[in-house]
Amino acid sequence: MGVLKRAGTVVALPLILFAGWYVLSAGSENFYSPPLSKILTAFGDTWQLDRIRADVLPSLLRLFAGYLLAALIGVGAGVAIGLNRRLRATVEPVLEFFRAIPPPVLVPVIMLFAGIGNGMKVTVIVFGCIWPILLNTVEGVRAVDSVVLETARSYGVNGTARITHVVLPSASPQIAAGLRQALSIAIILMVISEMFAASNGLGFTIVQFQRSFAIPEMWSGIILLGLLGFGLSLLFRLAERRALRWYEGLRAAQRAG
Amino acid sequence: SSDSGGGTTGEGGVDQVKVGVIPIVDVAPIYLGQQKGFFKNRNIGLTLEVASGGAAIVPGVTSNETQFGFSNFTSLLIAQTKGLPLKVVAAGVASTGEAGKDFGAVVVKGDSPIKTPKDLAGKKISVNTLKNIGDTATRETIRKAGGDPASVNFVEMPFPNMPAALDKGEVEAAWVVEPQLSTIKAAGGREIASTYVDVAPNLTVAAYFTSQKLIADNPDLVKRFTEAMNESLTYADSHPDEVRAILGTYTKIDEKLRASLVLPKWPAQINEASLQTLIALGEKDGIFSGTPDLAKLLP
Amino acid sequence: MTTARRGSSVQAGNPVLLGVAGLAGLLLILELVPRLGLVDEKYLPPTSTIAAALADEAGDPAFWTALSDTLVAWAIGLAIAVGAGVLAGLVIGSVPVLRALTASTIEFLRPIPSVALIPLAVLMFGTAIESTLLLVVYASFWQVLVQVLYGVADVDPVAFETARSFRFSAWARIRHVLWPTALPYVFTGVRLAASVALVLAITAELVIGSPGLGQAIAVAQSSDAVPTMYALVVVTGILGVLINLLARTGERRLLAWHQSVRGEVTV
Amino acid sequence: MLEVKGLRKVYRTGTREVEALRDLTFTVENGDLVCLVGPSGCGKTTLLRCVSGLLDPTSGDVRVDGKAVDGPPPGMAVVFQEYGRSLFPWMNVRDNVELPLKQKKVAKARRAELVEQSLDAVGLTGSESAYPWQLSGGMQQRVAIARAVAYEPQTLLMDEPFAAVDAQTRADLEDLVRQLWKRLGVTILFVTHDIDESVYLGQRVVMLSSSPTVVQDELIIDLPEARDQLTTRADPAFIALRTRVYEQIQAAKRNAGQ
Amino acid sequence: MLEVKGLRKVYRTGTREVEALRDLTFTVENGDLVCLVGPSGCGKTTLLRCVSGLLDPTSGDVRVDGKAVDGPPPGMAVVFQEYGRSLFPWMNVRDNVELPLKQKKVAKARRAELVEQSLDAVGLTGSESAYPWQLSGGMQQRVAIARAVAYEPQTLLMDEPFAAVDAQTRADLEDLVRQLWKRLGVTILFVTHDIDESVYLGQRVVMLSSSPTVVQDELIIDLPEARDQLTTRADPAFIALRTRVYEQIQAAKRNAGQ
Ligand SMILES: Nc1ncnc2c1ncn2[C@@H]1O[C@H](COP(=O)(O)OP(=O)(O)OP(=O)(O)O)[C@@H](O)[C@H]1O
Ligand SMILES: Nc1ncnc2c1ncn2[C@@H]1O[C@H](COP(=O)(O)OP(=O)(O)OP(=O)(O)O)[C@@H](O)[C@H]1O
Ligand SMILES: [Mg+2]
Ligand SMILES: [Mg+2]
Repeated sequence: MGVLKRAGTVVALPLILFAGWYVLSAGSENFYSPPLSKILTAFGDTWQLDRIRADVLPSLLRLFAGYLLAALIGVGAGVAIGLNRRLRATVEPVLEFFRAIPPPVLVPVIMLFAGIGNGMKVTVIVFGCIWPILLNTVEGVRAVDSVVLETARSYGVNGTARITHVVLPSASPQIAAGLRQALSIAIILMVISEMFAASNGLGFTIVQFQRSFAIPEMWSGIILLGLLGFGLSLLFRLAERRALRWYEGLRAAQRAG
Repeated sequence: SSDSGGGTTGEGGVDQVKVGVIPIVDVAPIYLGQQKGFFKNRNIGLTLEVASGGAAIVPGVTSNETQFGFSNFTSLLIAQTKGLPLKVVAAGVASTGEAGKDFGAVVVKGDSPIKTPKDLAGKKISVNTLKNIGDTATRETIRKAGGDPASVNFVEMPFPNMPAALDKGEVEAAWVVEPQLSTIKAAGGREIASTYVDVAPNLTVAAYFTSQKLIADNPDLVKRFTEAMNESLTYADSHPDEVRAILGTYTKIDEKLRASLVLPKWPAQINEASLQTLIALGEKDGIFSGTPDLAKLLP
Repeated sequence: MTTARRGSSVQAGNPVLLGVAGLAGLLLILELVPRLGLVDEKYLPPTSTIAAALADEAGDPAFWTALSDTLVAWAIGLAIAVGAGVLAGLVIGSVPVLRALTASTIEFLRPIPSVALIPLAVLMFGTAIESTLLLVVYASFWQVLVQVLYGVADVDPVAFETARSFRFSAWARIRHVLWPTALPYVFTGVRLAASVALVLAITAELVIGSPGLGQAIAVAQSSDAVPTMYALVVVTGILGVLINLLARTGERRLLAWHQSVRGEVTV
Repeated sequence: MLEVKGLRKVYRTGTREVEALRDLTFTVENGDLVCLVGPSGCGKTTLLRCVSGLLDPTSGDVRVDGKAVDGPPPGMAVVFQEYGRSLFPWMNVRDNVELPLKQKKVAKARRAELVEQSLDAVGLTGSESAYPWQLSGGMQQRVAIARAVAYEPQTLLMDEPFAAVDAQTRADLEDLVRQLWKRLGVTILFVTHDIDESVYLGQRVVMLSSSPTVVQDELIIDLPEARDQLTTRADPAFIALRTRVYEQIQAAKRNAGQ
Repeated sequence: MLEVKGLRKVYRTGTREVEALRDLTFTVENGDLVCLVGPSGCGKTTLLRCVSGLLDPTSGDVRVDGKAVDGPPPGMAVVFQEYGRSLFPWMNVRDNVELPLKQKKVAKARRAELVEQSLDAVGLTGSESAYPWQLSGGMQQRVAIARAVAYEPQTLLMDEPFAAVDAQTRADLEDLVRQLWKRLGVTILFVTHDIDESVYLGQRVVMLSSSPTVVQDELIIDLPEARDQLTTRADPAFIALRTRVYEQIQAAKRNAGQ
């Protein structure tokens, strides 16, 4: 029952929205917004097993590689920057500088250093989705309760222990917010990176559909991106629940008890 | 108001018209025509909207947000097979038809072992768009030279990135157009083949188009646009120095490069025979999902 | 022994000077990388060349028009995204049922790239500013929303119960308890959204061709005007730095009470 | 009238299950001042949170004037044991005290007056514009008390409200509470771990056993209404009462030990 | 030996400026047990944080064994007044107590033993795997005490460590502290607002004035070493001493009032 109800709340709104889309688009003559029925047919025709293997899988691999790298670098650098006021003052303008540069403009520069292979695509993903992780980590680390920090200091909890046992757990709710943000940005950058020098991938395929005016297929690709984002966010939520159990308990609406 | 007629009719009966173009050499005539008043003379107030490619131009034209657009023929043919209601209203740009003196070519690095088109077989070649005019043309070049066109490995990347990619050896050859063609040659690159020339003599590469709806709603406007466009094309074709000058206004190509560019041809006539060849080649390469109907696309 | 030791403002250094030093270091690296031949300066020109191109651009009124076009699109788009994101975040975040119902839809919509929506935007608005706005708002809205949702979840149960026990109205609970708690998260969200909005404004101009810096970059790119292109890119970077400066100033004012800012001022 | 009947509360988180309250029954008449004592961890805070409608009991009933409590009843103020966390760090002391009054729609002039009076009563004049985190622990606790006092509640729930202040301030605050109680006829439920305090303050002392928690004993404090820190505490009747309470709590501990 | 000389601390935030400590001078010999009393907000916590090297004084000196304090000296444990915030909410009780021991590189078996013993001493056996936020206020405070006890420090700073526990538990914990002190020869600086407690526990009581804070008085507690909750507290010498302390604090308040 509980599971059913939970599943119900998950699918209720999407179902309504899709139903609305279906009805509203039913008679659409517009080339660029075809009826949903057509898109769904295209979905079935397009995303067959071999296509998934040939296009979706490589994309996912690049996505995971980029996301994990971004998470590692983002949290690592974020802790260092958050803990050290001077370092923060020094590097923040530089980071802000790079953060404001649009990835499509940056790709050519990355190509100069990373070539045009998977390395380039992973770099682009890292470069785009590291920011929410970095920023949230920095802010989370800055916000660690002063009494907690003083406790750690007074008991000689220093060095790595201070970071792993005190700073990171304390900042983890905000880091989780950054990781969550980054997940969907990583998907977006996966698409953008595949607009350059790619020969397979989900993003590549969608762009090809767009260019060759295969509009229902393009929409089906967008839906697939959405599903992908949703699926990954479920996985993320599971991991988050485990890692932040203490936090959810601490913050749980006590009334529900 | 942008009523069904498309284009806003202002005072004095001047139709305000937007045209989606790409900031490259090919569209110099329309800028020149605008400067010379060929459009104003026909009561057309012209606004040129610069976009990066068809993905942004075609939807604008279909929804009448922009009234005309510029696109290469392969893209237009693909759109036609998909049932987009587009119609060509004027020629866009054409190959010079002279091997070695065209505005588009396959190039390699100066010290590359690739010497002839036949050597391109099995190589990694960059094109700006996959499954489009670039790979059709390059394949045909290889085919004509006796190589295996299927063995080529095409990589998609924007033209401006090609000089660096070629230089760094990321690709072994690049299919480029001006001004990158001149840039690469100036950096020591070698031209292997003028691919457009290999497709068909005097190939019409691109065209100006509009939506069928606008033709139905405001045939007069379309007619005037076509006339103005044709006048512009003819003028540009015969005044290369003015073309080189106008390039300085809407592009950032530096003066030296502007002086040395190979200019394309701008005939007012669309070379239908060359397009038939283009269709045949495209079908051979599996670019189209159906058979394009040229008659439906051409005026 | 009258001087303060650790954490004194003297030792921590002047943040402005440090920031300038950081940027100067970056510029130096960018000057040296091509000069030392690590990359060809044809493709990544040294800082000095870019600076010269930038000076050229600054003399061109068209550049300033482009800059202001971009900034207008950015500002309007960001304002809409932040307003809508904060509102939606507070409402969804404070009503558990809404949160459960919308979670899947939000996760579905978030990863859809704005670039994929370009045809739709052009279809609806052509190359008018609305096209750019649509993309800007779509991309940056989620940044704010997600941050606000996490921020609202961070409310201290004791503080919240205090508000409940004094029978604060729903509005007062949001205004006086949820909002201040979420504010640090909102600031991060706004900082994220500000640069995403800038990125999208420029990308949209680049692809759709609405007038602005992005279009100027596209033109410079396709004209092989490499230094000019980088000069324009540098301008966007500088915009980012300035925007962040603005956000930090606001944060210092509005979050003076918060642990993260508190620690910076007390000695 | 406040009725607590068969109250039971079990905390469940994951696999951990704690029966904080087993079975509590007692009543507090309107205008009563009842002190609650009991060993640490026996469930006093839990009880208070159930009474204030902030926590749903597992079973049993809490009624105010015959109506089942389902959310905080109007005219109630709570001083939380976690005083530090119950102050809003983003507001200065004055705003912290004033905000509930605004919610109660007290007129501006009256608000200013109440805030000033109550801060003065807890000895915090001069700290109005400080933020809570700029105050010492005892000062924070006094802000929380001032907030409740300024609110002029009909029901006042206080959870170890004087734990962080020094002896002298504590005595002053005790008198403040009794004075408020007499002046406004407030119903007060007062949790303390100081036995003397419970006897000095209350009309009645309810003693809780240690877990599993039930009401161990109730004691009517039949001291004269007018109380005084020196004379009352020296009164043999007072001493006898506090010994009673002490013994009961010892008994509670012993029971738990068995 | 712990020397505090001419200690002054001014908090500056924005335009607000608070002179928390004006001029403090006193010494604590190694192995001493000194109690600190003083009115709420007089700067006891501030003093403790300066002594522990967590806070830089505005001027003056803190020396441990002749060396100026510049960061927490090794072998020191602190029980913070904000016990709730000083526990790590992401760790259960056992891990909270064990982490400092790990940092001290105590062997695993010994660690387990110390954790168990200290939790038992504060009466928390059975709550090892609970998270701090699942505990009552008094239980949280006892976890903080257990953590300090398990650490077996050379110097122990305690800031109102028994504020949140009931009378009986408090008495037990007082005896626990004295026992620890005797067993390990720890130097203890103990802040309390309970006058009886300061006299019962300490060898010496240092009384602080209210702001501007100086040392009001120092009192040697010449009670026998072996103390007992019943007999010691009934000892007339004890009563005399506690009256002394009480009077001094009253005097401090009066001075402030003028
Ligand atoms: N959120 C919670 N989750 C799980 N258990 C809890 C929670 N809150 C309290 N408990 C448990 O309930 C019991 C009673 O706690 P409560 O805070 O009511 O005690 P208390 O009487 O107020 O103690 P103290 O005098 O120490 O404050 C304790 O054993 C505690 O561990
Ligand atoms: N972070 C801070 N910023 C500004 N002022 C502060 C800060 N911390 C403490 N103070 C001020 O310093 C003075 C002394 O505070 P402290 O916490 O040391 O008092 P205390 O003796 O521990 O009081 P209590 O017994 O109430 O805990 C108080 O007036 C307080 O307002
Ligand atoms: Mg409690
Ligand atoms: Mg204190």
